[in-house]
Amino acid sequence: MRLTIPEEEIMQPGHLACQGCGATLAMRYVLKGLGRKTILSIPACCCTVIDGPFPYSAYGVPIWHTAFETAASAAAGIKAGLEVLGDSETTVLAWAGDGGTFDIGIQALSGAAERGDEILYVCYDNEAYMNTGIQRSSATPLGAWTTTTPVGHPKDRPKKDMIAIMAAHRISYCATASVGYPEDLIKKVKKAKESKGTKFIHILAPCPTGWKARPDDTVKLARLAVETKVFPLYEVENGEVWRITKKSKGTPVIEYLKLQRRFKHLKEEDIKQMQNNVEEEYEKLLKKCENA
Amino acid sequence: MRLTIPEEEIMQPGHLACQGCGATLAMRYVLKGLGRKTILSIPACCCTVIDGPFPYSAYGVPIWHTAFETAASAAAGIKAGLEVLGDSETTVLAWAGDGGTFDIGIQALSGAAERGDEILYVCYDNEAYMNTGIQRSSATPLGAWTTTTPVGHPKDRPKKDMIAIMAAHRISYCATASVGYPEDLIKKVKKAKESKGTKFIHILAPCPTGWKARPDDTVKLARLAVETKVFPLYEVENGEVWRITKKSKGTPVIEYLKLQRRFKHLKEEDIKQMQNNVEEEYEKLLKKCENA
Amino acid sequence: MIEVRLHGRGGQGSVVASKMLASALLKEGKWAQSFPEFGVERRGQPVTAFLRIDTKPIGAHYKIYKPDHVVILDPTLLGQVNVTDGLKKEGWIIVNSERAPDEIDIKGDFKIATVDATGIAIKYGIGSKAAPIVNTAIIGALVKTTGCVGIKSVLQTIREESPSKPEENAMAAKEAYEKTRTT
Amino acid sequence: MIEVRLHGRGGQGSVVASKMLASALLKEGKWAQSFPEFGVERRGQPVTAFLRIDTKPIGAHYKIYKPDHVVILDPTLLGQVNVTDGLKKEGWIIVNSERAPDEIDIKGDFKIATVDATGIAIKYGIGSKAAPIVNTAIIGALVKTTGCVGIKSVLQTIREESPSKPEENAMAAKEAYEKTRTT
Amino acid sequence: MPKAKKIVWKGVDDMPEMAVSLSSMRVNKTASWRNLKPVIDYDKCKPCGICWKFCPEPAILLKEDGSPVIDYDYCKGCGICAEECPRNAITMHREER
Amino acid sequence: MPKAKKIVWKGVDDMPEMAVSLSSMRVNKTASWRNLKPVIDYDKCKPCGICWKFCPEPAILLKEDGSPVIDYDYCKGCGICAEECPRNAITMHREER
Amino acid sequence: MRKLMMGNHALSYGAKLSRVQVIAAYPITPQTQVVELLSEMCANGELDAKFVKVESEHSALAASIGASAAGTRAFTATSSQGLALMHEMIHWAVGARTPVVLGNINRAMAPPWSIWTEQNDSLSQRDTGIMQVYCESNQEVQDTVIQSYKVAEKVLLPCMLVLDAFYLSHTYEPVDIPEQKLVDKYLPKFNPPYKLDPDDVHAFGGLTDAKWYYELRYKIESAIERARGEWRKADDEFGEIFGRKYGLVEDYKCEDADIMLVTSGTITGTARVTVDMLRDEGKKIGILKIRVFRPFPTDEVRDILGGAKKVACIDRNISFGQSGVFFEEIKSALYNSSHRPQIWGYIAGLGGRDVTPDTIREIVKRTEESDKPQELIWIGLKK
Amino acid sequence: MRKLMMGNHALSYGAKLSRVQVIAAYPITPQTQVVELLSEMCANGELDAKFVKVESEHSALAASIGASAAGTRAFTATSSQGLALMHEMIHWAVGARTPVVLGNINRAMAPPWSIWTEQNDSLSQRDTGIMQVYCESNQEVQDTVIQSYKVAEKVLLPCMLVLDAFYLSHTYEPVDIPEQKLVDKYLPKFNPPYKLDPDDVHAFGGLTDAKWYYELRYKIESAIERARGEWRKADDEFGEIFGRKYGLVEDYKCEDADIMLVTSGTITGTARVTVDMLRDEGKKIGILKIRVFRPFPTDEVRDILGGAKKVACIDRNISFGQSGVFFEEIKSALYNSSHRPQIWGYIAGLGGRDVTPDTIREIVKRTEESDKPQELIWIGLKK
Ligand SMILES: Cc1ncc(C[n+]2csc(CCOP(=O)(O)OP(=O)(O)O)c2C)c(N)n1
Ligand SMILES: Cc1ncc(C[n+]2csc(CCOP(=O)(O)OP(=O)(O)O)c2C)c(N)n1
Ligand code: SF4
Ligand code: SF4
Ligand code: SF4
Ligand code: SF4
Ligand code: SF4
Ligand code: SF4
Ligand SMILES: [Mg+2]
Ligand SMILES: [Mg+2]
Repeated sequence: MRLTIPEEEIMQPGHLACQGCGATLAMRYVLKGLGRKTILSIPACCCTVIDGPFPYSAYGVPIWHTAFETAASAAAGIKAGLEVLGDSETTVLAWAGDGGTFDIGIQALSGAAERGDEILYVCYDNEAYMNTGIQRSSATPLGAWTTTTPVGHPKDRPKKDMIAIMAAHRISYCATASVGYPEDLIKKVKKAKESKGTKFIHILAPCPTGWKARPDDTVKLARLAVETKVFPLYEVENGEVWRITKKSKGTPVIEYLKLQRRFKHLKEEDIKQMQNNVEEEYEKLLKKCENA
Repeated sequence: MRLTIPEEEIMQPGHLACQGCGATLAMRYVLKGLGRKTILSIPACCCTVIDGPFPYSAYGVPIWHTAFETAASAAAGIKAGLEVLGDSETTVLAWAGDGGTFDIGIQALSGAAERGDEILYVCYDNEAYMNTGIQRSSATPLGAWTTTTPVGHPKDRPKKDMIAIMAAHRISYCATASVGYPEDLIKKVKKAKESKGTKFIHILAPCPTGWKARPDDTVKLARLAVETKVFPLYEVENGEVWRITKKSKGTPVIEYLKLQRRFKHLKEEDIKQMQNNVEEEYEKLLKKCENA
Repeated sequence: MIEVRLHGRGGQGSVVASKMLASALLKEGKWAQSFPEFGVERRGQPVTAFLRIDTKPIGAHYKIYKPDHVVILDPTLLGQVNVTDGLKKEGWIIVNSERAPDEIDIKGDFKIATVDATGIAIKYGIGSKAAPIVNTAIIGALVKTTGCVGIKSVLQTIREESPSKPEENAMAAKEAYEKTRTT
Repeated sequence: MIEVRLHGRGGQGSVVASKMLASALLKEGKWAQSFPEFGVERRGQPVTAFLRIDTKPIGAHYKIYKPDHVVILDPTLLGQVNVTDGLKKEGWIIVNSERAPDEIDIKGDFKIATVDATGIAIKYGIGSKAAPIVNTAIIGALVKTTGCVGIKSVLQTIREESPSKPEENAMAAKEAYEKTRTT
Repeated sequence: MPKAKKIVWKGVDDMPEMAVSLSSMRVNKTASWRNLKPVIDYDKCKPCGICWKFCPEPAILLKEDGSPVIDYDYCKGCGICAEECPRNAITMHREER
Repeated sequence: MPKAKKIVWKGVDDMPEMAVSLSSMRVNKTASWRNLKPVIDYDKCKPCGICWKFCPEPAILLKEDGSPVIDYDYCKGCGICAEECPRNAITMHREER
Repeated sequence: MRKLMMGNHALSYGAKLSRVQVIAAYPITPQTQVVELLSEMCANGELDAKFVKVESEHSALAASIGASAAGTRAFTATSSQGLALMHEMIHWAVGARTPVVLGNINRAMAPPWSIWTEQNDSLSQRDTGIMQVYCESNQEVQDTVIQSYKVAEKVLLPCMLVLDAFYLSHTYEPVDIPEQKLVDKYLPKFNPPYKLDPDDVHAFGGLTDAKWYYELRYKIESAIERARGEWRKADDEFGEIFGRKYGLVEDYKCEDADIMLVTSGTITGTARVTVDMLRDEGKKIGILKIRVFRPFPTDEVRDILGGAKKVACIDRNISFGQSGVFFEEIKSALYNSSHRPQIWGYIAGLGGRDVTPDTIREIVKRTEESDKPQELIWIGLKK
Repeated sequence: MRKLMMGNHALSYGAKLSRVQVIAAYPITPQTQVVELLSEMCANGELDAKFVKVESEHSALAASIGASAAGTRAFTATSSQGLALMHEMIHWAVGARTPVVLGNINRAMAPPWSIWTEQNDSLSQRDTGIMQVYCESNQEVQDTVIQSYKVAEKVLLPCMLVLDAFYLSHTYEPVDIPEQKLVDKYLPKFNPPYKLDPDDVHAFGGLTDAKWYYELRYKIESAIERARGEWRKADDEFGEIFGRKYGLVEDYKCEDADIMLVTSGTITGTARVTVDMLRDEGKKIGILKIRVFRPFPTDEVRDILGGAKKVACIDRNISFGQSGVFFEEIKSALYNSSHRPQIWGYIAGLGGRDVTPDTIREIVKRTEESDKPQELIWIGLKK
């Protein structure tokens, strides 16, 4: 048997993630991709808690727990320190949730990207503020229930297009990834590690608790999101060269939605609309990829 | 004689701008475009000071002076208040400099855009922190001197592409404008006023003090920036439809640079490089415009 | 003052159970205070909830260390968590279990009651078969054993406050009330 | 303690003038404190700068209300700003002007000196013709009239601290020193 | 147009509760900032409004007939009008005093 | 692999000056979270490593021969391994007590 | 109507009863149920308000202030890190004189991360000028929201209402919900002297140099001093209409007390129970509960503690390099007073360390046994 | 070498002499010359440090803290709004025990906008645990940066060094620049007990519940108390090497004084001049200058003020709804002291209102003439 992802486990069991947590899978894969010469900057998010309480830790690499809005700026500071000390080898990994990236942390990230700080920024996206109990973020998809977009008034704004925003910053490398495709994910992590300046990876990490899904469906959901074109896998170099890394099959969106009770209230026409949106967006993405 | 811009002066003289200030021209034009039913939200910037000290004011419409990072969020709050009070007519205008927009205010702006708050956001861009005495911002162009990018080490990062970032937010309307072209500027302001949700206009406003230029060259510089393709005039609808509103002549970049001592240190090859960059960027822009 | 501690797992509704009991007490003109374990709750993780009952307003705000009674929503917790910690002498320990009280492997100076809340919940279709929600059923058992509140107000509360299937939940509580076995 | 106030326009370098004077004083083993008007400075706007001179360290930190001397870098300010405000009796008022001291339209109990600092600055090519920078020249006049510091240390300071054209600036100061006219 | 009266308070009791403006900056005659003075040569001027359009104060008014008048109370002397006038009808002169 | 010793302090003087971790979360046996238990039918298993790959704890180890072993000290019983196993070699069972 | 609710719901009901018009808030543990319930209420029409779902607390308060400036009643709520992130804007709300009401759930500051109760977050705002009121029950929380708007809009200053994480925020207690029409009678519409209005042009907050800035600060100080009287009045009137009142401080059995405890927040209720027990044991103990902390109730503190022999101040907070904040403030208040009891300073309950009747007993005991005041006694420290 | 420099340059030279390794700062009036000069120094190689040109003060401090955690000496500087925006991160630096040094130029808080001096910005941070030192001359500014690193790195706490806007920041004064090798002798390399290092894996600041959070806070308090002694030691050693020392407080002619003034910042120098004049007039006046404010120098304050009959505290700040902060703190410090002089509280100089010898004279006069202390006397208010 040939393993398709690195065998060494950097992240340790005993952590505090819910049963079937996708974020944890993302962390496990990214650390496999980067290796032990990695320092984490983690703002408030589920992964803060998952790592475990003082004086214990699960991730197996040094962690700087930092304020919610400072994943990127703390990482930039750490990197500056390492540079002065002559360490050019260690990857400084800013690791934040969608809330910490799309919302409260976007300014620090944008600033780092503009300065070209040498950091890898990974956003694991579970599409809401999960650590605080499932409130909407700007990554929450249109139509989804959260506690602040209650049934009757589900989210009425589309998901922020974070990759487009980061591509507009013209950083050397950005990519999407999904915990349903660990090989693709780890390849991107390695590519990002080799790239200069600020790099950005956006990982879809299903959250059974927040999506009101079964814990055993996590990986399936992460795959379905890609297959249905809801969350295509692609990468962008220097803000210009767009490339699909995994073709989406075109599985109907309903297959993805029906496993999640956060979409339970959607009516047939809503789902139709969603299917249309997804197709349209995918077309646009393909167009961008033409120049690749 | 037919006036090409509205005659009524909303902004009053007696204000505290430097001789030949481009920001002031921008304010004069934008207010002409919007009319008196306007409320300004102004964060820290030159325009804070220009308006005059308590208990006086120059702009002729209500002004909410607000913290540096809050142009958009304060505007969103004001708008929410007006909505609850049944006023749908008044435009809430968030008015910020490049520092207040590209750097410290980008998060609040990004948040408002995502929520679709009904505000018009205008960034007058003088390409540095002028109010505090000419420090680099992420709008400062590559190669420019500022007090924090001193001669010998001028700015080594390109100007952040703010319109691309806002277009990636898919707001209904964004545009660039220049105080060298008041008619075009005012047309865009009116178009933005008619558009839904968050609108963004990025105005180049030369600053003789910070650019180390002659005060009487302000308008000329604003025109040259466009003619040389350094600052093309265009608009973007819904993040998708890109349209040039004023063709750039292709005047050599040097014509623009030589009037500004902030570029004095540039060598011939730097300028050549800059000319190339400008052409390249303009090509890319034209390509985006093909779909219009 | 009576103090109760409830043991369950994240996602099983122990807090809701304690809150419904408090609501029912309010209906009877009594005073109650209900609170969760203060912390992070994860699906699957053992968690606790608390309830104070009194005939006058409750001003004190501190944790419960010596409960009068303990309720266990998930029998698999028994060997994993020290459920009898601080339990007062002669207090009730109420377990969701198919077994008879004397088959429960806990020793100490307290009284044991059991009820097959899981079975009852499944019977009334509360939650899924893989993850039945037993919090309303277990309430019935607590009412039966301790008498701290009347079954009538409990049933009424359940009907009013259940987020779904109010009638089924009430029936589950009632059945548990009736089927509770004590030592 | 001697206190001096300088009047100029934003961008004309009044603060630099006062700072260079202070530096020169330091060279002579004296103590000095130099500070701008506390506020926003705009190109074109009338502004002021201040200088304190003493033979011992200066600990006090408050504004100057009653200067011993006043220096005016831009003659167009004369009618626009109350330049003699608080000026002490018998103090010097030093004006950048082509005119003779008695042609200067200020009345009061103080002494007037003039020097054509603009002309001198243009002669030495300091600043542009439209906006000559007169701050070094005017220093020469202050030194000449008040003698608060020696011309040698002033010239040395100018050579050391001028951001550009050090020699020309020094020569301008020297020429102004020589050409200052007094009542 | 907002009133442009000078606000004179004796002390704290005369003031509003918070920092709200009560008058226009027109009270501030920025003539004192000017060292160069624009002068219009009306012989050359064929009113086009361009000087008016580009004055950042604004310190140029348009008469009924469209011809420009400089408001020397506010003109700061930036020179833009002179620079932009297509007919070179405006020249800048050093302020005299 | 970081040490996984339980940290026991009597009081403030035993502790480090700031909140630095000194041991691994391996001390925390998450077996107590499990209500469903995965069981591998080694007859069905033709080792492919997929269950190992997708376990979020991770609580599956691979033996020398590539066959998976569940570490029941840490398995939380999420069921992903059972769901993902291409040979249906893993089944979930209610925990008994 | 009496309803069982958690403190976060009481806060939300208070806002609803006050007919807030704009809400701008951001979720944070242990405040989340506030944003959740208010979202729900706005969504289903129960509350006719606009909820701006901002991307950070800094924006939350900036937007609330903007809404207030536009002339609407604005509300926000947060905790710990979120409150700290609002710090600049708290100063803003004060200087701008916008009577926003802010609910803060007391939670310990990171790092290390903690979600448990402690007062350092709110007390770190003591120098901003925002009014501060500490509540000890969910009933008080709900009622205080309504009172806060009453006072805040009278004196044009923001008000922060504070409740302990979990001990109130997540604890279900019976709360009497008053009738809306009575609340409407008590709390008139918000009608500020100036607001953002294109028909009445003003600039707000423009550059102010040394000429008048000082006087504007004096006005803030005068307003917050006036607020002392306004709190008394608002509380009295509340008592008349709703039958409940709270005072700026509460004197519990201080009259004949040998030792007076100074408390705030939920420690008060626990202390009350303990004092009852101690009195049964023959010990004369009383409690001064500080409810309104800004403006500081100097007169009340002098009145009540002036009669004490010994005072034991319990601080669930610490100003590092100084002492507990309540301890510092009451010493300062009593300094120039005619009667000056001895005062002991106890630190207790930081980061959610439970404060039980035993904790209170220990504090009483140590105060009894000591005859020279100590300034920084850490109660329950693991040694 | 003696050089004429503005306070902002003195701050920068202090950082340079301390061989800071990472700088992360954001411009704000009246601090800009600090970022400008340090940018220049980094660009031309005079200073071997990395300057992270962040996009806000929040990020400035976050990055500085990160750099400190990585084991490097980090520096930042700001003022007013910028400091307020850092508030959450100031708490962070304290909790994380990262000895960042922060220069703050005291400037009044908006709104209304002001750029002039006032201490409300820095004093609003008094409950965060950051050490605070108030300087009165540019020489002291430069020297204090070096001392700050010495102490901060000893006790693992951040330190804020404070100077008045314009009165120091923009005022050129002679400053003696010490030789680098002497500074290197005084200030060893930064060597924290734990740092971010992939070869020595630790998580920093993870979730800490009620079990140990309290003890960690106790450690912070212990550290800042230890800092009192460390400041004394660092100052003595500095005096030995460089011939200048400042004390935690300075006693100016207090020995026989009838009235002691309490001052901080540049008001001290002006007061000193005034006291000399008053002494010439036969009045026995002294000054207690507070230099180190956090940790609060309780012993020194008791020692010196304990001998006073009357004390007049001058506050260029106000804690609204309470009083001047220094006033409050010295009352608190003296409360449990054996000798308790009468103390008057004066508010002066807010928002850059000039404090002149006449102001000081008026304060002395009013204190002389009054026999009952007043708590909130606004000096120079336009009535
Ligand atoms: C300044 C601040 N505001 C709010 C919070 C509360 N908070 C902690 S985690 C979190 C949600 C994080 O969401 P996300 O980044 O999506 O990560 P997730 O929890 O979903 O994994 C929030 C709102 C905080 N810690 N700090
Ligand atoms: C939180 C905060 N940080 C810094 C400042 C200082 N500051 C005021 S205006 C300004 C620069 C503004 O730059 P920009 O937005 O480009 O406007 P400009 O002055 O160039 O017109 C800065 C840094 C502030 N007021 N608040
Ligand atoms: S809430 Fe979701 S993201 Fe957070 S630990 Fe649980 S499953 Fe993972
Ligand atoms: S510095 Fe520049 S932008 Fe600011 S007022 Fe002067 S000219 Fe205008
Ligand atoms: S010189 Fe400048 S300010 Fe004066 S009128 Fe002409 S454009 Fe206007
Ligand atoms: S620009 Fe010249 S021609 Fe046109 S109106 Fe002005 S002065 Fe006349
Ligand atoms: S059930 Fe879940 S936790 Fe257990 S081994 Fe399988 S995948 Fe891992
Ligand atoms: S996934 Fe199934 S077949 Fe593959 S190794 Fe695991 S148990 Fe065996
Ligand atoms: Mg999330
Ligand atoms: Mg700018």
